[in-house]
Amino acid sequence: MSEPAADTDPEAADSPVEQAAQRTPSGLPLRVDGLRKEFGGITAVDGVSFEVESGSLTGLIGPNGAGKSTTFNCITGVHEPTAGDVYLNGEAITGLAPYEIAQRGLVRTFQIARELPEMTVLENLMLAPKNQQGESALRSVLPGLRGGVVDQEEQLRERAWETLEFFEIDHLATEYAGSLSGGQRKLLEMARALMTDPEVVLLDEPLAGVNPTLEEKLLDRVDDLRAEGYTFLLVEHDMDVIMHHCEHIIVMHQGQVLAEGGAEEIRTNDRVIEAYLGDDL
Amino acid sequence: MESIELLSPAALREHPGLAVVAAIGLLLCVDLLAKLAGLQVGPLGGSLSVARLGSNLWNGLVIGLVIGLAGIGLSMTYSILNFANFSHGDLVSTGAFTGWGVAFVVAAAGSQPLGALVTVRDAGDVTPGAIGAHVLSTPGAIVVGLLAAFAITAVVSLAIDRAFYKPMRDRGGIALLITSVGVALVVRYLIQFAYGADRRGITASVDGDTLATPLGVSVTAHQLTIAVAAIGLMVAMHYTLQRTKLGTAMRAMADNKDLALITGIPAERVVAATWILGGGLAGASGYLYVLLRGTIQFDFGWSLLLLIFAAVILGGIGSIYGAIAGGLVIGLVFTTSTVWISSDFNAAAAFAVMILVLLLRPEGLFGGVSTA
Amino acid sequence: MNGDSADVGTDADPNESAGATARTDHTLDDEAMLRIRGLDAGYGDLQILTDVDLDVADGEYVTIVGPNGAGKSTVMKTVFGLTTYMDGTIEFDGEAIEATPPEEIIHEGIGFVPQTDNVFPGLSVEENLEMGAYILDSVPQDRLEAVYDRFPILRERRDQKAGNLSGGQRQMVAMGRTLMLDPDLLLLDEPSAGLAPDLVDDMFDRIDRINESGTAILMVEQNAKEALRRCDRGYVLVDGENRYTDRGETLLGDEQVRQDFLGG
Amino acid sequence: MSDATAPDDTMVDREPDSALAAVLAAAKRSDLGLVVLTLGLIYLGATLLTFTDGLNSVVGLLRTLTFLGLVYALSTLALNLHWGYTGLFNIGVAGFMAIGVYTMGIVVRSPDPAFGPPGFGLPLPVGIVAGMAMASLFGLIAALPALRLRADYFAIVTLGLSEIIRLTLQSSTFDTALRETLGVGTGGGRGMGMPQNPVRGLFLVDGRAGDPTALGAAVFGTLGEGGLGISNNILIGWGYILVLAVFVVAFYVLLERLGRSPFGRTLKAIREDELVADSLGKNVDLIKIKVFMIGCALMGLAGILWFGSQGNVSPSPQFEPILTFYIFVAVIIGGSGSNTGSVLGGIVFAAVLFEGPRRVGAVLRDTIDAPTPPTFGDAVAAADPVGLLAYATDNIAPLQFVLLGLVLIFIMHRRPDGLLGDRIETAAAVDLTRREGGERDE
Repeated sequence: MSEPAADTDPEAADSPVEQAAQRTPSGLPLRVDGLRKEFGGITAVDGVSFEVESGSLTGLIGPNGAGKSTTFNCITGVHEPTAGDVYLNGEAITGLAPYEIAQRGLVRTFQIARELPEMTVLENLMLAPKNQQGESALRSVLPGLRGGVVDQEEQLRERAWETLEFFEIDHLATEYAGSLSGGQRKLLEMARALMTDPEVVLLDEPLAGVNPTLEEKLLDRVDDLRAEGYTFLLVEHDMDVIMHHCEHIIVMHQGQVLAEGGAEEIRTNDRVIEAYLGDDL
Repeated sequence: MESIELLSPAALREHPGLAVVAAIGLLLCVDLLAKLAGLQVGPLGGSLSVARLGSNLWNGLVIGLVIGLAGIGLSMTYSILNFANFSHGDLVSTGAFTGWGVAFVVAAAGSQPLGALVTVRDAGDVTPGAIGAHVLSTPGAIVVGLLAAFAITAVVSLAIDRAFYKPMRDRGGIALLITSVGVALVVRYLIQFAYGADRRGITASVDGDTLATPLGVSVTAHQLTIAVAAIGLMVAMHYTLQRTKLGTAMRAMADNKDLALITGIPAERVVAATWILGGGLAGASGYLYVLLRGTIQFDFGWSLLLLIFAAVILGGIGSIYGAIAGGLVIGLVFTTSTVWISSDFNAAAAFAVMILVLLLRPEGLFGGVSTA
Repeated sequence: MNGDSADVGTDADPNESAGATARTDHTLDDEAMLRIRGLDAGYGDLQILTDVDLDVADGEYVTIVGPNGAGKSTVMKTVFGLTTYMDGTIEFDGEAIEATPPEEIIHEGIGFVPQTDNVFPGLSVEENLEMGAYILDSVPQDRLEAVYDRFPILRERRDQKAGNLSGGQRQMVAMGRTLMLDPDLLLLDEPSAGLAPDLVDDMFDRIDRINESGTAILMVEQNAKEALRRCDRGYVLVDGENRYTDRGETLLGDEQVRQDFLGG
Repeated sequence: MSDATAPDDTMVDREPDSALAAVLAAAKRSDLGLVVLTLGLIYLGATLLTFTDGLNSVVGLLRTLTFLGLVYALSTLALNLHWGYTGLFNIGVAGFMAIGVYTMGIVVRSPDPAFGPPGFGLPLPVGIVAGMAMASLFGLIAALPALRLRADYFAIVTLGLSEIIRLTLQSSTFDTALRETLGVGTGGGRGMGMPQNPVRGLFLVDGRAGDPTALGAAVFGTLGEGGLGISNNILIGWGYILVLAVFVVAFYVLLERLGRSPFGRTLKAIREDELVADSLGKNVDLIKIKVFMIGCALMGLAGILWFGSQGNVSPSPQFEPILTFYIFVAVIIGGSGSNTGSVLGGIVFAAVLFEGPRRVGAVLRDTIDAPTPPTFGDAVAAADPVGLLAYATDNIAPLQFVLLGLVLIFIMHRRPDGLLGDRIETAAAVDLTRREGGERDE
């Protein structure tokens, strides 16, 4: 977010794309290989493999119970997969703790926004960045070392303000996060996720409960950020959004990948239609 | 069934901590057998008479029954109202004082000043022996006292619920827990205000108190009374929960509150029943505890609370059968731990067992299905 | 109504499918037993339903279909007072019930089978059924027998804990429990969810028979094809709004429905 | 100004109605002002209660109230780090305080068993550091396995641990075992004498009464028995209060700095939602262990400063769980999460709820001219309200705890944020309402 784009026109974001292309490693940002997760004999995810291209917005869809959430949780470290691997920029992150995965550059948002209600919006954002000097208890207390902490805090505050402006919620900066509306919380969550400087952002139904105006704004932001080189994996039930915004769609059904491809491919895929309308395949 | 699975090889592989505990338990059992046989193998063994072990076990059983009885109520409030009730120990005291007040009145009304009797206090030079509170000399008074302990504590519990907990039904377990600490203070110190702070003797000693001595273990009339009363109350409780409509509704609500709601089960009535039964049993157990110990003090229930918690956690919070089983285990740990360690540590040993269970198997030893 | 669904299909005016995007004559406005008008509801400050209208007539079999997250279950939970009601009216037999607390809805003659956690796992099958009749003074033995006749497997398992039953049997316990009061209207939230494929048909057959015995059904289903094939009338809910209603068979053949499910 | 009643109600910032209101308003704006104002009100009340007994009584009561207020403030601050900031429901505070003070005693006491339980005979500062380290170590032992437990289970584990600590310290078997292995003892149920308070040494040579140092002579001569007539011991007590006040300020500064830093921000995040903190790359378990150990070390120090200055410590009744609950009540009164609230909560709890009622009761009792009935039964049986009142005022201690319980219930019902209300402090090392980068040009 070095260049917070006040201008939402995607055309204007050409140069950040180039910048992003340079800093993105050649490997795929996210690759899932043969992922399998069982819960006491029930197989929720059954050998799922897919890849997420750099700078893409990839959609992960499927009817209820298809195994999307379990896949999501296996990638982010909430569940340890029974088998299979997850690679972030070519490095295996399978079975790591959520915080370790987040520190390596994969950050998530939650389906029901999990703001930190008794912290202000700015505090929420300033929590996120990695490797803050002041996260050491000693540094934040000792007189000689605290100076560095304060300097870094000033930089973080500036970045947090810029991020809030980018999401157009800077007028809420000093409000308690708990007092925000549902849609504002969604924006806050995405802003907070970006403050960690992620490579890959996993969005879990970012548009649930968001009104159309805000929905538009959120999607614009995602487009801007993709142009800057961020990679997104999106679980969403709003088909319009999936079909219009994702260049690549992965359809899951009964724990497996049913189909993969572009919007038109998916829309006309009989197997997908059947899965959604509920006939046995 | 669950406890057998608990010790299966697979379960032990998955929980190394549990395996260590099982190994230590096994070692202690081997040691106990060696001690009984009078063998000494290295650090193991020694000597222990069957009579001493028997008396440890019998005493543990009796204390365990009392703790288990108290634990039923704690477990019920935990599963139906969703909070750890820190005032439960003081309900135990409430039952003890009010019940014994009634027992004293029945035993000695007319011959002693009423005020002294109601406040469970020997007046002047009259000793508890003169009041004659003993199941062999005044059986009627002892039984009436037990019933009064149950009834009065049930009413007090219900009143406390209406005054303090009902306005907080929609709040979280921690807020209720903290409130219950406040309630505990109110109840305990009202007891002190009314009954005084001193520890005093209650029961009389009579000849022929020891009824039998199987294997050299002396069984007293009061121990037997406690065992009969506690088991009787537990059976009655079991019957209420399993065979009555309200009891079934209580179990339903402990299982799934939302479903109970849409099934039309009136939540407030079930809550009231929970307090009446849980509070009543707590009061009865306090009364029986005094019968066992022979003395009373305003804060004895509070000091029992952690043992009661230990029993409930051991059995799996929410299960009344677990609470009873947990009470027995805690009682046995309490008394038989003295085979190995100083009696200074018997309460500490019980707490340590509780902490171990929380760390290794927080759902409790006996399943942990949250069914009352 | 399963038996005559084919007739409905052939009887239907072929022109009607074209009118599926508008609200059709099949809406039974004033005579409806359950009338929902302009309903807004959600959870906390999160609004899920916007201006939902819905009717169920006496003895009718109605399903709500729609893509994930459309708010289908929310409609049912709102009828039972389990969500945050925001605006609109819910009437049952002409009586406004939107302010009625959840534990009293059952007195109106409505039963509700939630999608998950719909049995008391620690209670026996029989106790589960008896709880269904809690609001009566005593358990009506004839109703109990009727439920057992409807689901014979439950009679066999009457003393087993419901928590030890299979998914399909639990679903039967849950339905049986609501049938203990012989409700006028039964709300079913995804009764086929989590069932093995061979049990799904069996479950739908049972629901058909419950409807044939006179109980109106309002059902939310993920399995849209099967649900629409069997019901009298279907509603398509998208994004918390009901897009249209029509005969189930009609909707089933509608291209627009397909698009709604997969995005246009 | 004060009587210029503004008819215009639309004025947002109306003038205070009275001078008192103005002072209150000013005090509310400043944390230090609020503390000073509270202390002032408490002093005023205490003075009114005892001024007829003479200066010595007044100063003595103020000393007691201030001492208790400050030691409670110390303990409350430490617990606030656990409960208020991080949401760790630690109800084993008494145990950690006992570990601190007992370790200090054992390290510092003379090795000669002739003077009671022997110790290592090391200097006092070593003992204090060892006490904090040991409390912290016990915190680690408790935290390592227990941090993943639900809050209520965690609470029960810490309470159980604190009882195990108390019962162990009380055990004569443990005492004997220590003497046989390390050559030191705990004194079992009788407890142990505490090393001499160095503050006493400032006033008296070797702490011996009647042998004042130069400073002692000067103070005693002017204020003490040679001057205004205040007892020398009370004056020494005030000397120690100055030390305590320094520690309260030090705790406050330390915890404010911890709280107003990225570290404190992580603590708050853990309190609000652990999964979010985890998902943002924070090592939640490690941070919880750290903060638990820091808090326990501070509890150990608070235990040393409090009970270590009291001559003798014994496991019961000093370190029974009720002590933990007193401290909890103080945190809740002040409003968990606020350090200023903790200081105020500690002071208000100690002076108003803990010490106040019994003083008021004693004064009231003196005004009643009737014998106290020996028991509640007698008091009720006599059906004489004066007798009942006499009984009540003579038995004010239990009533004060009843009041305490009612206050706690009241706060949980009506003011769950504490009596001071919402005083959540911002966790950042810089002022978040300001922005250095200036306005952005759009």
